[in-house]
Amino acid sequence: MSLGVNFIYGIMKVINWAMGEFFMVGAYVQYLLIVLFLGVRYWYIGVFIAALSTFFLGAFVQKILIKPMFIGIIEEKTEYATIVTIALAILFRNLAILIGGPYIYTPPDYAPPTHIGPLPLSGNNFIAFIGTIVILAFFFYFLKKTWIGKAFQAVSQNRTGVLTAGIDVLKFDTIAFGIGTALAGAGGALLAPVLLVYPLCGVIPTVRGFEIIVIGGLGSIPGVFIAGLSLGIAESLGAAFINPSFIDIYGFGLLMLILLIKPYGLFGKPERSV
Amino acid sequence: MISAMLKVEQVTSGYVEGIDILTDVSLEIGDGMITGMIGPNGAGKSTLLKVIFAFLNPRQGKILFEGQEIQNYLPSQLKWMGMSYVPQGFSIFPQLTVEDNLLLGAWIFRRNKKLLEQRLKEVYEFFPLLRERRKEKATYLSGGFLRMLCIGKEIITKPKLLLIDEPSEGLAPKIVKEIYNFLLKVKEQGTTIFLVDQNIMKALEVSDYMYLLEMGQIKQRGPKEEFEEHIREIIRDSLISR
Amino acid sequence: MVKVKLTYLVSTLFLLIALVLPIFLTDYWIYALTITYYYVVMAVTWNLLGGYTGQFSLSHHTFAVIGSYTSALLIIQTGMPLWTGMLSSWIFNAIISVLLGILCLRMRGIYLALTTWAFAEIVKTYIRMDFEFTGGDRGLKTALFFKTINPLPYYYLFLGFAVLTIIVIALIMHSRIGYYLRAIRNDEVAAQTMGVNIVRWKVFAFMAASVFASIAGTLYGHFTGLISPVSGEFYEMALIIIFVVIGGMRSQAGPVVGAVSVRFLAEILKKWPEVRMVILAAVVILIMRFFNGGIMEFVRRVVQRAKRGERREPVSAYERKE
Amino acid sequence: MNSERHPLLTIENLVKDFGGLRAVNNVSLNLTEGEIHGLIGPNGSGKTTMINLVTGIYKIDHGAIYFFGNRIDGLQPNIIAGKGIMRTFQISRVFKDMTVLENMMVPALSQKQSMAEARKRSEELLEFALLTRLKDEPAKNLSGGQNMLLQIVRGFMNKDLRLYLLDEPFAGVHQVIKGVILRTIKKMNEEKGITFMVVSHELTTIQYLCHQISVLHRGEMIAQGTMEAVANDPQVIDAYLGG
Repeated sequence: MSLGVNFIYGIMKVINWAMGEFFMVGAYVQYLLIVLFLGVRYWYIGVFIAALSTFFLGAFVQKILIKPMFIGIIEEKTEYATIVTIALAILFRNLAILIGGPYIYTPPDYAPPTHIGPLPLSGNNFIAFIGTIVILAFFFYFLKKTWIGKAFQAVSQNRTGVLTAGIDVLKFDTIAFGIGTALAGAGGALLAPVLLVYPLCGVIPTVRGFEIIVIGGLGSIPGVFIAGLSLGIAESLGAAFINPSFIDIYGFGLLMLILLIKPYGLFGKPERSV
Repeated sequence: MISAMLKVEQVTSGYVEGIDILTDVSLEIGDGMITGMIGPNGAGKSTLLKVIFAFLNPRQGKILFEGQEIQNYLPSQLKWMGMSYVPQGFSIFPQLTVEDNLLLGAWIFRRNKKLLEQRLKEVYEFFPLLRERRKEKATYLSGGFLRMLCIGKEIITKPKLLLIDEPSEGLAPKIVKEIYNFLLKVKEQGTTIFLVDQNIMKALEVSDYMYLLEMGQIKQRGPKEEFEEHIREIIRDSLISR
Repeated sequence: MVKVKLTYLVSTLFLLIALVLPIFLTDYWIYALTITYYYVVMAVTWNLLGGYTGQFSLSHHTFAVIGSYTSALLIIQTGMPLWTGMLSSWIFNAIISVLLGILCLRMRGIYLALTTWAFAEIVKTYIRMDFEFTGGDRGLKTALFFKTINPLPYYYLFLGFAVLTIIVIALIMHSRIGYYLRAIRNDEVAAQTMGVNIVRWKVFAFMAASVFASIAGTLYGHFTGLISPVSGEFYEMALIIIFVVIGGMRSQAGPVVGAVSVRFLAEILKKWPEVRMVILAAVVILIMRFFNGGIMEFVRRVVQRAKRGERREPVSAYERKE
Repeated sequence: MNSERHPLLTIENLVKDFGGLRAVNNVSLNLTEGEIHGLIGPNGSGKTTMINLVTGIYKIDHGAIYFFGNRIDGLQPNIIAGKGIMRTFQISRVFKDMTVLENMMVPALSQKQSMAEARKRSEELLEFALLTRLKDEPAKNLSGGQNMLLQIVRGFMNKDLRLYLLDEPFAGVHQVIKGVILRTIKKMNEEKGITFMVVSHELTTIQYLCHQISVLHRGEMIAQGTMEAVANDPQVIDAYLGG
């Protein structure tokens, strides 16, 4: 989830506040697929289709709303991007309520509860964990090895260099946005049985995602992992020593602390202003 | 007159509306030659290259590449038509390896594996030093190496016309000499070069035809010999131009 | 100048209507209008921060929540009289807003939004979790301001406060401070080289907006009689942004017009809350993308065209001059 | 006034590094009151960096800057502006959404001048710079040249203006506007004794306008003196040859 937001920011320097809603769309698509067509055994196909559908949704949104930012029509970029993506989030949320109703849908479990050694583990969490690893592995293979992956890295490192190489940057922005949303969609599909499917199911992951991104530093892919770890530690430490019920607050506290010291996050790169 | 590969006719352009960095500039780049352009900084040399390679659309005037009007084309289209551009500074990707940088330079024929292998081999012959360090990340290379990589990345597509902006900027004299020898070798392979440079001495050595651009207008033009004798006077005149 | 007289005329007219209105309205609509005035204050003050000074803060609603909770808790825990409770909560809020303002000084754009968002989430989560003290999700009963539940006195209280806020903000914007804030939004570095002490004025904008928000929050708390963490939700912040964007971001009347019209629309569509939100969100997107000025820009163009005839099509804030 | 003893501006072996690259290397320079000083040099020679150092936007690594004998390096830009040192930017940074008149008012108001007085002086200066008809136009609707003129004239609103640093005031500006800019600088220098430091590539204009010239090359001061002396200095020619 935070990988998706960071990937988009790396390429286009835009924060997508509606990421949670793509997560939710992914969850809904997955739920419908399993209940209507696939059945629980082929859940992985569902995840793939959910990712695909959020890819096209993301690409479509990028084309009409975000692309004009890069053709110079829009001047105050950050303000525009923030307001538009927030409005988008509300739009999707309420559409979901309209279509799916405010109810909570529980997709059947992907796998029966198993346990590793003494640890009892619900099937879904296990699947979700494995699924995330697979997606991440695929994403990194794609980024490091394939042509398009390398081109994406290039775009985030030197936009002029990409232009001279004859790569159509604007097309890549659309694809990048699509991939970012697809990552969120896949996350939604994977965690559907864990977080259940309802209009606001995207909110919690968004909160988590943003915490990790800001701590890790905007635009840096390695930052995501270290931040995820440090967040986990901060929360467990806080829960153990201070008060377990304030678990969320430690995440935010850490976030504000880091922003105070390094206003660009641990690994973020400051943009030179003058 | 040798057929001109690139013609620029009465181009006026600038970044900010109302400020024209180039006013009514016309020039030709002869086939198979190195055409140099010198002039004090801020005269608009880099802006001209950006206009030719469609980073910037001109307010007026036309640009003809092999007789075809290209001023409203996209950089990616120009690349297909066989034009490459080495911009000022570094147009490479620091976190990628040398080889990846070169491969990305050949983005337009990435599907044609055979041609790709062959062109990569050619660039390595051209810049043997790059082959040794091809697996290293570009960020660890020195200035001279990076410049070679920038040029390598653009000539891998064997362009008909190569635009180069300030190749010697920020490099030690010894390496500067090597860079200009490479330019001569690129010319021998049949690529026409349009060289924009602050380094007047080096540009004179290497170019066949010269232009002097000052405050957005062509002040003088002519074959190299004409420029060579009284270059020092040209500079002093431009310093105290009466 | 003609323009100034026009705005005085129109605003006094609206004020008269607002004063007379309650006589014709049912209690329900009076209640609804009072809430609207609360949102007018929130929109106008956020416009000072997010619109004029370019400090895109996402914790504006949080200061209202802190305002309402601090004063309620002070009164319940220490039994102090209503006024001292409210007053001390405002002072407490001013201090917090100055601290947060200093914290956000060096940040720009996205990072400022993220930090303020984090601050909002911290406050909301704290209130929800620490239920022995704050009553958590059950909410907290608060002392009523006028000891009656009839909305009429509150109507005039909120109307008065809204008018006061609009006037104060307008005074600020017309004074030299207004020039500093707009200069900071346009180009901080240039403003600094022109002698503007950007540190002082950025923190000032933050504090001013937040104090007003906290006052509004306290009044709201003592009006509804029950406050809950729901008002700390991100949804509330989004609502304020919707009011300002639809009304017209960088204009004085924009947020007021935006808040009133959107609240009115919301009341009509009371029965289908989701449809209402979908329409509002869609309208915001359309306005941002194609026609950035909101209602006030539209009004300004119509007035300009009427006054000057077809002299020149004024360019809205975002479209580039072709 | 203690300005007689101390020169207006003294810069002593100034150094500024940007991550390994030494942009300004041990530069010293003195400006006497009432002088128009030209600062020239090929690209990337550190001219703009010098202005940013004097006006406090960049912090200096070492060396010192004195204004009338007291140190100003390390002060915030707005404090330096208050002392009477203003500057313009290569790409003119006007307040886009504010009208031309409002742009003019900002520096005056930040010096605690009353609104009425600031408005009156703004109108006078706009009159002088032939910008009055654009008074109520938002700055973003102005042409590049007009914006540069506005940016320059705005600096004169600072009542105790003593030193004005102009960064490429003529680059690509239309002839008519360039004439107005030159006239304004000459008038302000002669009538109000304001000292100028002008950074530019346009050597003809520099020669016409400036009494003294300094030449920077790769962050070092390589020549100082009148235009004729500097132009015949072999080192300067080599610098321009790209040595």
